[in-house]
Amino acid sequence: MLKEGHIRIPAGCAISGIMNKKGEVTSGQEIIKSIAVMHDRSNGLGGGFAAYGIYPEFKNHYALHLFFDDKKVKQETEFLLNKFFSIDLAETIPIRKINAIKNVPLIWRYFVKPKIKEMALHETESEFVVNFIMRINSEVEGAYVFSSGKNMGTFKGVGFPEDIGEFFRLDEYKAYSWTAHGRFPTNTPGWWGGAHPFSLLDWTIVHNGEISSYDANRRYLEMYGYKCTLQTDTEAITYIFDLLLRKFGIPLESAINIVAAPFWSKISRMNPDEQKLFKALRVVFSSLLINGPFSIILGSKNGFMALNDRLKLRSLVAAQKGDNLYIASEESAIREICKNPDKSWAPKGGEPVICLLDGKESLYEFDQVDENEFEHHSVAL
Amino acid sequence: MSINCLTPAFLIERDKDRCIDCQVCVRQCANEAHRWDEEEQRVFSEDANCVNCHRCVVMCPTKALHIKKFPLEFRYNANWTQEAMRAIYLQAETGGVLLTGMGNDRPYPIYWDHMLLNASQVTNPSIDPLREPMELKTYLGRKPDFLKIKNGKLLEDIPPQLELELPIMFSAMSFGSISLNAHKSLAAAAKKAGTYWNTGEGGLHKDLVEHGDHTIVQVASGRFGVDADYLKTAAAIEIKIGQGAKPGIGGHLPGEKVGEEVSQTRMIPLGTDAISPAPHHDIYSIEDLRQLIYSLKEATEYQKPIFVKIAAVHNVAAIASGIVRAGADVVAIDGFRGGTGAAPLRTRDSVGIPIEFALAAVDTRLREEGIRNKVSLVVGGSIRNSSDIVKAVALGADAVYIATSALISLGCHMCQKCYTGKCNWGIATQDPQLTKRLNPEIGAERAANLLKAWAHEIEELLGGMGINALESLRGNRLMLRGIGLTDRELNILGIKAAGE
Amino acid sequence: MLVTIDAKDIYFKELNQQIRDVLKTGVEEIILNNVNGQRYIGDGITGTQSIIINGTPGNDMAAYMDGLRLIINGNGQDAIGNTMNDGTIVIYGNAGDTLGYAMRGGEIFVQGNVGYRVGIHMKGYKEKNPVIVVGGKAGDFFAEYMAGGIQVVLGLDLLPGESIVGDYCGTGMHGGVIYLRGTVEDYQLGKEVKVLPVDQQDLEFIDRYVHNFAQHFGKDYEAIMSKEFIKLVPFNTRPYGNLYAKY
Amino acid sequence: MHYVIIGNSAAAVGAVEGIRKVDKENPITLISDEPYHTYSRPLISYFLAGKVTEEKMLYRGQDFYQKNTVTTLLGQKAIAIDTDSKEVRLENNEVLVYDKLLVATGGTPFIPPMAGLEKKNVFTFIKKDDVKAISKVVATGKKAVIVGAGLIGLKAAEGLSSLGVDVTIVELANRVLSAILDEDGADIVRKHLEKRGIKFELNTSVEAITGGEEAQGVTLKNGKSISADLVIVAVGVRPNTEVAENSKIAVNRGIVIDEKCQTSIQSVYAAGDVAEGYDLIFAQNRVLPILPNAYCQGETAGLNMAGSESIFSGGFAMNSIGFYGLPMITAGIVKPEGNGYEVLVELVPEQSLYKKIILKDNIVVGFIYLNKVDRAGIITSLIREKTNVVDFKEKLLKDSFGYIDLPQQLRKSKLLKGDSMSCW
Amino acid sequence: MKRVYAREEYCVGCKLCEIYCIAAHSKYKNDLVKTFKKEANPPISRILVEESRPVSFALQCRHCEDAPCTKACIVGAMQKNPKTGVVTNEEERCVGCWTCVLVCPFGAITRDERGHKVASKCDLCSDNSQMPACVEHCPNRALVYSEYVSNNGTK
Repeated sequence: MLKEGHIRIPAGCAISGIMNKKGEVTSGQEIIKSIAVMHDRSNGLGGGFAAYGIYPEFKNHYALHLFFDDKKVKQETEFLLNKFFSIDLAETIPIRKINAIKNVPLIWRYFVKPKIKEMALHETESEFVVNFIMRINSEVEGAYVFSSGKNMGTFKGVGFPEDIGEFFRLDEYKAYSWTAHGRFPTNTPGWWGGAHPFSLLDWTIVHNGEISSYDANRRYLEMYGYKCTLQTDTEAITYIFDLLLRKFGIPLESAINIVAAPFWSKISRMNPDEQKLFKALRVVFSSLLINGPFSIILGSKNGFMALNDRLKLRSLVAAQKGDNLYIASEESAIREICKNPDKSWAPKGGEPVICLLDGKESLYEFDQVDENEFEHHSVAL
Repeated sequence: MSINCLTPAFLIERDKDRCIDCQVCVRQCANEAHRWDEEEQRVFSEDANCVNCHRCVVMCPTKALHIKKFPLEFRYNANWTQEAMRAIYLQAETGGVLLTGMGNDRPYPIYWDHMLLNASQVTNPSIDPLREPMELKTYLGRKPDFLKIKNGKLLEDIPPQLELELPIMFSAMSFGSISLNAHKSLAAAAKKAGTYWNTGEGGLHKDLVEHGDHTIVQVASGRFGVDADYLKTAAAIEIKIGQGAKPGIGGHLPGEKVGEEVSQTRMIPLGTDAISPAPHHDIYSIEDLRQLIYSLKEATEYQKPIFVKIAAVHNVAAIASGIVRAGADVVAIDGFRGGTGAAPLRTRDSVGIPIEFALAAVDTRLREEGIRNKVSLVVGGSIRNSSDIVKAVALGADAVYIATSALISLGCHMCQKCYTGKCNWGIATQDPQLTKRLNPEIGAERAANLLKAWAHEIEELLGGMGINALESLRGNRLMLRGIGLTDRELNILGIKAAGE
Repeated sequence: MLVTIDAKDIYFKELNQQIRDVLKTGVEEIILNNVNGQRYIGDGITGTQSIIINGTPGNDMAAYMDGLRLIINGNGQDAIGNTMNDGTIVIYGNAGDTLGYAMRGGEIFVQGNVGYRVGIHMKGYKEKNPVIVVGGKAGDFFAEYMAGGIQVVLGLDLLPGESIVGDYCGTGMHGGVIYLRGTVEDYQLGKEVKVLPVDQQDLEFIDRYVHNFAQHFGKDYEAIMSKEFIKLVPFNTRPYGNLYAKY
Repeated sequence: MHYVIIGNSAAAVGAVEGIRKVDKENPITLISDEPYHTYSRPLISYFLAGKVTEEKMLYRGQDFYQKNTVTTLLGQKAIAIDTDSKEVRLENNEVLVYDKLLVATGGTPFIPPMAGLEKKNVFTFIKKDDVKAISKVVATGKKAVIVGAGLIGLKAAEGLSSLGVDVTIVELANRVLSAILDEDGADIVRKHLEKRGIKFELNTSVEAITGGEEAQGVTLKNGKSISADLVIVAVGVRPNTEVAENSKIAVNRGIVIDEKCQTSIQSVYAAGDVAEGYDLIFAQNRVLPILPNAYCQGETAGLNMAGSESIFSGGFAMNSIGFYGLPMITAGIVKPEGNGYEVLVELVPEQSLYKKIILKDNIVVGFIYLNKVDRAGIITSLIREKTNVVDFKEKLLKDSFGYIDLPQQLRKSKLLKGDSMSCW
Repeated sequence: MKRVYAREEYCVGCKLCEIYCIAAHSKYKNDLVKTFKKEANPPISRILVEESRPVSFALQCRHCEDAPCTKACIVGAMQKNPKTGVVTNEEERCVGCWTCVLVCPFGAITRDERGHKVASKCDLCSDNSQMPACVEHCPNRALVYSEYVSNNGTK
């Protein structure tokens, strides 16, 4: 049986997210309860969580979470890790044994810092880390980096999400932002690495739906050095946002207007300045339109953004109570943990719900982009 | 006078029970394949003159006419076929290069027919294009790598773009090779459908200046009709390097077709031969192309996209890459099945490569070089229907050029005798008795209908794939699967086999 | 007779079995407390009893339902009244997407807003004439493919600049009628739909349902009726008659 | 408003139709000395030959006057007009007061002086009653002399001849149809008729009608005598101006009318054979006793009587006639006299074919089409519109001459009625 | 009124208009084969294609506003229908005097001498159909059946 990376696997899903604007942390219990309500939206072949703010003691380290098929691969990977990073802590990720969770791989985490001498000229630190991850994930058979940000982590595996949450003892972590995913893949045995959230550096994405534009998106991304090794929509969507926000320095709202572009008919009704911008966004980044049904929560250390496709082919509900913002595929998933929100609403197709930590202006704080960089078509990751 | 070994190609059968001797056939056949016999008071056929253009068959009010292949058996010979022998008879007779019209008619594989499209089932919804928004809008032109945006404003304009309501344009056919009414039909249809037509290298007739905003004007080696007004009137300019039917060959419009209107439009004296050299004599190398591209951009103040059209030849991917780097906004590639008014038979049938491969190779190559998004890619060369177009876009094309199918929509029956100037359908002729057979109102309606119908079909196919904007199909090769192809062919096309 | 069921942490399968069992005993009214996310409540049930739901019922509530009366004290989720045949649903809150999909009969009253594709492919058949009345606003693709029945959107408590329906309203509509208490821009309408003023017969109908609505939700009938309604109907019942060329 | 029309033929009918285009209300009274519903005068020869029934001679349907609310006083003759008191006096002394009056009394036979005119079986040939009278005496084998080889005479001859009557025609001129044909044309027609047994005495005239109470023959000025059972005097017609003669209405040869067909007296109009209207070719007023002219004048008069300004720019001589299957159409000047004319001719006597077109200053002023008459109306219209034909003069005689031969612009303006069409 | 207008730019000289006119007025209405093969004396065409290559166009009665034929007709057989504007010849009454031929400025009236002599002319197929046969079968829309609108907008 082929797993993610060997074949493209579409999936239906449930998503949920909770965040506190003030950065106050809560345990994973709530998010587990929330995603559990939507049990029937997944089929036991994938569940996962992303949590921000969980490693305050290592907040300047990259927290790499890895699956290994066996010890030999682990050794091979650690050899490479050691070559490019200084490892300040390596440990197994604590788990609880649960009957429902089977075929557990070796699950390790490493708190690391890049070795500057190994970095290529012009290579930024983040690029260096990404390149390393790409290399492990595409070249080292049996090893998979599934989380790589700072002071955050993703936890995922094959099983229903509520079981995965218990398995990873998420009740023992405290985070200011949680997202969760229950997966309903249609033709996979379920591979731990293929579960969601998908994560790259600080980015995490949980995603519901299957996109029709996948290969158009992928082939565009590949021009910019991304390797879509998992062949999942979630991976491609992550890279799209990484490319637009981090590498191109496109403002978040414009990035949203690229992936969930307004229809031309709507653009034609805009004022001239807007029209010019929106036309340019669609014309230049036409290959990054995400077509087909999706609802996503894109998480970063600064907050998260929930978004629907422009036809709203997937459901998405949001609610707010005090400093907490809630997002879920179904309202009941919110009500389960917040009985009486101050307000609740269904965002429109293409209309983002953005929740940022107080004082933050964007999901991503990017380094100044070298404007000439792309003129030479030599974007290397 | 010696024996002429050429026997008639076609046999005209007249059903006597149906023929009412109305002589419509006689009046309609420019080849004089029908004749009225005053003495017998009835119509007779001259089979030898028949080119099988079907004009008489279509016009016959009682459908009394049938045309068959002339039933003359040659001794079976898999090698020396009738066709091979006829060619020799003709050349023995005349000592001439075999001339033919329209596209390659050899039974080469048609790769479009070896690709199948995807459709959504369950995991994502197909879309009903009749009710849900469906966008075929396409912009052709050079794209920057990224945009500078500040405070919700675009800081730099993007280069000029052609806006197409659907990814289909009419490709270049000159006034001279086709009639003014054919040009009028295509221009009006392009305007109606929100797309573009292409003058070819014969200039822009004064009556069509009003359609300038839907016109791509061509600058070819003969530079016919090219002046500053011509360039400024157009929506875009195309430098023609080559065409699929005759890569590496120039063109030649015989003087007898250079009447008053053609002469004015081409800006050449009445009755002179209009010769297009094989190459542009100011382009002997890629850097010269850049020079021409920029001279045109300068002349039009960088307001118009510059197309460069090449024939699909063996190293087309590398050439296309060079063209992108030379500054073209749009690269147009014409496959070896592309049509022509007149081409040497052996060139037409043996030079070039299929557009499917050329497109796949160019798209892949440009992506490998990271420059695919800089340009738009337009392909042509026997696009026969809307699924060819969908497949082309999935392989990586931004839009397609159609010409043969456009002419068929105007009535062409593919008799392949365009070069005789006796086109009974009023298309490939300048004879006023014949050109009026193409009423441009009807022509425009028919060509626009074709585009409309194809647009609907494209929308249906897109909807089936769960895609509501054409751009999400572009280069989306996952939507294609090959059938009956070798691994090598699948590899070149960059697609998987059906069932994978 | 009245039975109360606490639905807390009961899986939908069990809950719905309980409901069916209780109804068979001749109970006229069931109160479901602490409902949250349980799907399929009332699905496929024929009867005239009432179910009062406290909480947030899950998707596909009242699918194929034939006659029950459902009162929801809370918001509804997606696909309520899917292919419903008869009965009444009163929602004291908002409802999600595809409310009343292919609904053939019965009535749905929603106090607040409804999501995308509401009343999609709703149809009338013989004496059946389904009705949806929405107090607030509707999302995009409202009444898409609508083939019959009646939908009323009241647009109460709209914020300034807010539109009573979204874009593509009535796209593909080929039957039935929509009444809007307010106006729409042309671009919001599907190409198959035209706007007409309401006539006396329309007003009588609107009057009846606004009355019911006001009664259900304790709204001021006069205030609602004081604003003008428009009517949306399809241009014809065969919008795509000329689309195909028979090959 | 009361309209009164004296007369009951083409001009009168034209007037009724003209009035009713504008005024559907006010009464019309029509007076005719003939006791018949309106019938077509030119059909009398057909009637004589039995080719049409009396019913089929009607110029308009039986209900015509009823539908147009016209009061008819048939068989009553108007004898005087008082233009001051606006009165018409009838033979029975009744007086009709009119607001608008049309005199459309037509023509009356011109009878040259000859002895014996008073005898029985001497007829004229312009009215239905003439035919009825003639019919009583004709039978196969009878002999007739017709005086005059003009249109009426020849038509009468054809009619009689077809009934088996032996016909001789006496004509003062050197040819038949001298008013509408030249010698070449007349020759063809005469020969054509002679083949059918009709005999001619040209260049002579009748000196006397011989016989007792009944005519038995004629003696000619050339000394010949011809026996005959009946004599028809068909020399011509002159305007029947009798009713206007003692009024203030100006009468020349006919009643003089202007382009609105009004006479010298306001409110009094005249039309048809009685009137002297404008001739386009001769550029002067002339009596044009032809039916199309009568109708058009009548209609114009009617329109003006009812208050709608209408102008009839004039007519000219034109005739379409045929004898024994030999059709001919002529118009305008057929035998030009004087300078400045150009004549185009195609003559094939053995085929009875003759085409002659007369031009002056590159404008067609007349033509003769004998045998091949198709599309003659195009030439007629060139005359009417005074079209300069210099560009296509050489094509005029072509058998296929048509609009294709006109310059494109002229053709289009005629065929498309202007250059801006809604449909293209 | 609606008339048939010929656009010579698009007339291909096929004469199908004549052929269909004949069939439309034959006793085998619209059946071409029977009209031409069975009818001993098929009707004559009421539309005429004039041709001088490359120019050609079809011409038939213009149904003039002030139709001279109706005024010249000696028997009153030629009438313009006040409602439809169609000029028709009541063939029963027509005596074949050809006065209409004399006055028709378009030469659009032909002599039908097959039996009882009658003037034959276009009747716009008003008995048969909505669309005159010539227009319906013109393969190049060189014949159009439409209202004429003059420069000042009058019909």
